Amino acid sequence: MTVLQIIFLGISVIIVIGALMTVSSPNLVHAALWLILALAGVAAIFVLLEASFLAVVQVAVYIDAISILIVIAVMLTRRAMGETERQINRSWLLAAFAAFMVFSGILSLFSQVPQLANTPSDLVESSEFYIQELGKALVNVDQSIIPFEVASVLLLAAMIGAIFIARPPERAGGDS
Amino acid sequence: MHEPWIFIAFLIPLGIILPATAIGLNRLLAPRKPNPIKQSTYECGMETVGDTWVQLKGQYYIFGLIFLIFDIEAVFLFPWAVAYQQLQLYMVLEGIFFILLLAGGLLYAWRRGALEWV
Amino acid sequence: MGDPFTLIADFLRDLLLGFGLDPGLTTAILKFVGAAVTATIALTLTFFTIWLERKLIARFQDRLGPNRVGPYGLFQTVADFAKLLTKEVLVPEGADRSVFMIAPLLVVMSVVGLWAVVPFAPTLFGSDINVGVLYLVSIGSVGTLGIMMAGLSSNNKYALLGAFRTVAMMLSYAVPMILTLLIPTMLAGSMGLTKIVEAQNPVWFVILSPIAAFIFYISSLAEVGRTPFDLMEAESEIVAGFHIEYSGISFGMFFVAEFLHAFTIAVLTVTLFFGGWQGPGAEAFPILGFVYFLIKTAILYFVIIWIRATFPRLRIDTINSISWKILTPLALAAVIFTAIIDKLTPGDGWARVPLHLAGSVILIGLTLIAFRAYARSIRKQSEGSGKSLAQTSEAGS
Amino acid sequence: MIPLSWYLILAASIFCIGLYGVLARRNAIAILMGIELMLNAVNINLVAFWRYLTPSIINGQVFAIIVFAVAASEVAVGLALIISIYRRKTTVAVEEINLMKW
Repeated sequence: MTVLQIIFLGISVIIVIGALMTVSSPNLVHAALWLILALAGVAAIFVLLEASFLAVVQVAVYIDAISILIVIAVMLTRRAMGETERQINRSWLLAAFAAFMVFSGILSLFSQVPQLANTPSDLVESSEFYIQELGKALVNVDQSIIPFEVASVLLLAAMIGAIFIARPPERAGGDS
Repeated sequence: MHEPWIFIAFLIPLGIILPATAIGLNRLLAPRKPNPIKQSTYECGMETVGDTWVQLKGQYYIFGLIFLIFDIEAVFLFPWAVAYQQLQLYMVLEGIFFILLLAGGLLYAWRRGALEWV
Repeated sequence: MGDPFTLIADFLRDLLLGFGLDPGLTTAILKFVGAAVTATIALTLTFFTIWLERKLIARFQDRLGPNRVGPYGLFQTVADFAKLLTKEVLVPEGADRSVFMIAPLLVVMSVVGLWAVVPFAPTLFGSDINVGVLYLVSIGSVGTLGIMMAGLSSNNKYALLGAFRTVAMMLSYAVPMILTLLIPTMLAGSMGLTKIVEAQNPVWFVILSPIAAFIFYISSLAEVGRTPFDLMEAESEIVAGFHIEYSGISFGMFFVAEFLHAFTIAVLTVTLFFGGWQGPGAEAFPILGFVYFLIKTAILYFVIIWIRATFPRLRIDTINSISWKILTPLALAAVIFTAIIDKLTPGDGWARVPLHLAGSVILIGLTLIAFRAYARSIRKQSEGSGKSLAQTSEAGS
Repeated sequence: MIPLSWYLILAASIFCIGLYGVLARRNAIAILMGIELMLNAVNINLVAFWRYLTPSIINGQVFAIIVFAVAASEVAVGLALIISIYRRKTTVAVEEINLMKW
């Protein structure tokens, strides 16, 4: 066991606990906070994978923006479902079984991946280089320019659509 | 390349542990005599009325939403900015086109009155 | 002689290696010592900055300020800390106990974490990660989460309202802040803070893009919630905001975080826009660079206190309007201007200053024209409908 | 060093926990949280494959960023829909939202 392996196992335990509490906690605010813990663990995993840019982006996007949005939405809809109400539906056993079957299915697929026991080769370039490459790839006509511009259209559509949907109905005259 | 992160991996837990130590010291030093009056909700001496979970206004969601979209935009633009010195002019213009589309979104929100705090 | 930092680090490293320790372990121990020193210095510094701020504010208001404990009242904060330490921490009834206790820790963590990447001198920095700028954004915003947790767990409707108002404000101001951070990144060609400081060798970025520096400074002030933006503790409206139910040292932690964050803003603005440790002779003698850094930081910190002593609190709708309708469009325009101008002007150093400055002047001029047109439309509206000016401006644009 | 399989197992377990959340929870927001977990599992896989198999081609990270954008749009629109439904029907339980069923 090397130090890196121990760190990886520690982070994995945190992520899995966070994920399990997210799906099982009856209090939705707590579920959101556990989700944040799991997502922070994923950021640490990105650091281990030497994708430092994605690690900080994970924190900036998921922890600072998405999870806060989720908590706001929980607060806005808090009156609809109290903690006392059933949080899981009738077929939850079936759901657990399905999830377990998918998990074992994925595990059984691993035997077909030849590089499974690979350990990473050292990155040849400086870490600065990879961010520059990423930036160039995003605007290069031969590489990912289409996803880049499509993403901007997608974000624009999401923003317009979400504002359109989420605005309070006019007749109600404000719901503060 | 993990090396610069070691410092951060130490500093962030320390940032939690040091204040936690202060709070732990407080546990040792401070008196603890809770009573119902002391623990009641503080509203400058008034009795609290109604449920704590007041209905918040939907405007909070709109602000969070626009913030989220701009956050993602920044994620796309930061690698572009890092590579900026090595880009051709047309590549820079593509980035600017990206910004302008999002600015259009902001303009839409403004026009719809979604930025008003009423 | 001029570089005590490397000297100390090398001495410690040799000492540990002399004990026969593994080199990897030695690095880890050194990093740990560095982190512990950084965190301790940062938190101890607040004792001083709180005293300084109280003293300065008092002078601004023609008072004496703390002057009883120690020379010039220097130990006033220590006494306050001792008092807070021996006060009972109350947990209100119906509060979410664990979340309630974790919230202040997160807020402190987010501020202390910012210090990890700041280069204080050419040879004195915690860690030189290549994504420093985004790291600042992401760690700094974790404080928002802490405030939200404080409000959610207090079981008090004013705490909840205060927390959500603060969160709305912080989210609003994070947008222009992130956008302006693109400008130093673009000019330096890197997100690492040491590289950004090095890229400011002849010309500071504040000269190339004064608008960006201004927006960054203002929006980080709003992130902390200093006085023109101190909605979170608008005691006339929402009792005391998100920390209403906190007492004793738990409250003290919010207090520490706020004051340390105010100082950290000065540190970050100096690093990103005012050349960091740059100055004559700084590269040869790192300790000189550290002195320059401290002087610049002290000046900017003084300006923060000055602003606090001068401006009254803004109204919540005005605050959010400033961010969305002025700072964000301005930041977008500044990014576009800088991107185009810097591509068109070849050359380094002072050669690219005139065009950049011209761009800034044009942008400021356009902003002023837009303000003028807006003010005129408001005036026309009020004349047309016969309403008073105050009523129309309250109704919004 | 950590073998690739460790990352894949971690990602698979997060994915399946998220899947359970999506299938079993009644609250629509909790379902969205499950989806977020699943997307994160996918991201771990993408980055792990980039790091272990093709570190010289940056496309793995480009994919991951696109996943971020998709996740953000999905959360933004999804939560807006949930809030809108809550306003009209005062419910966030998915089996009570059956307006489009017939």
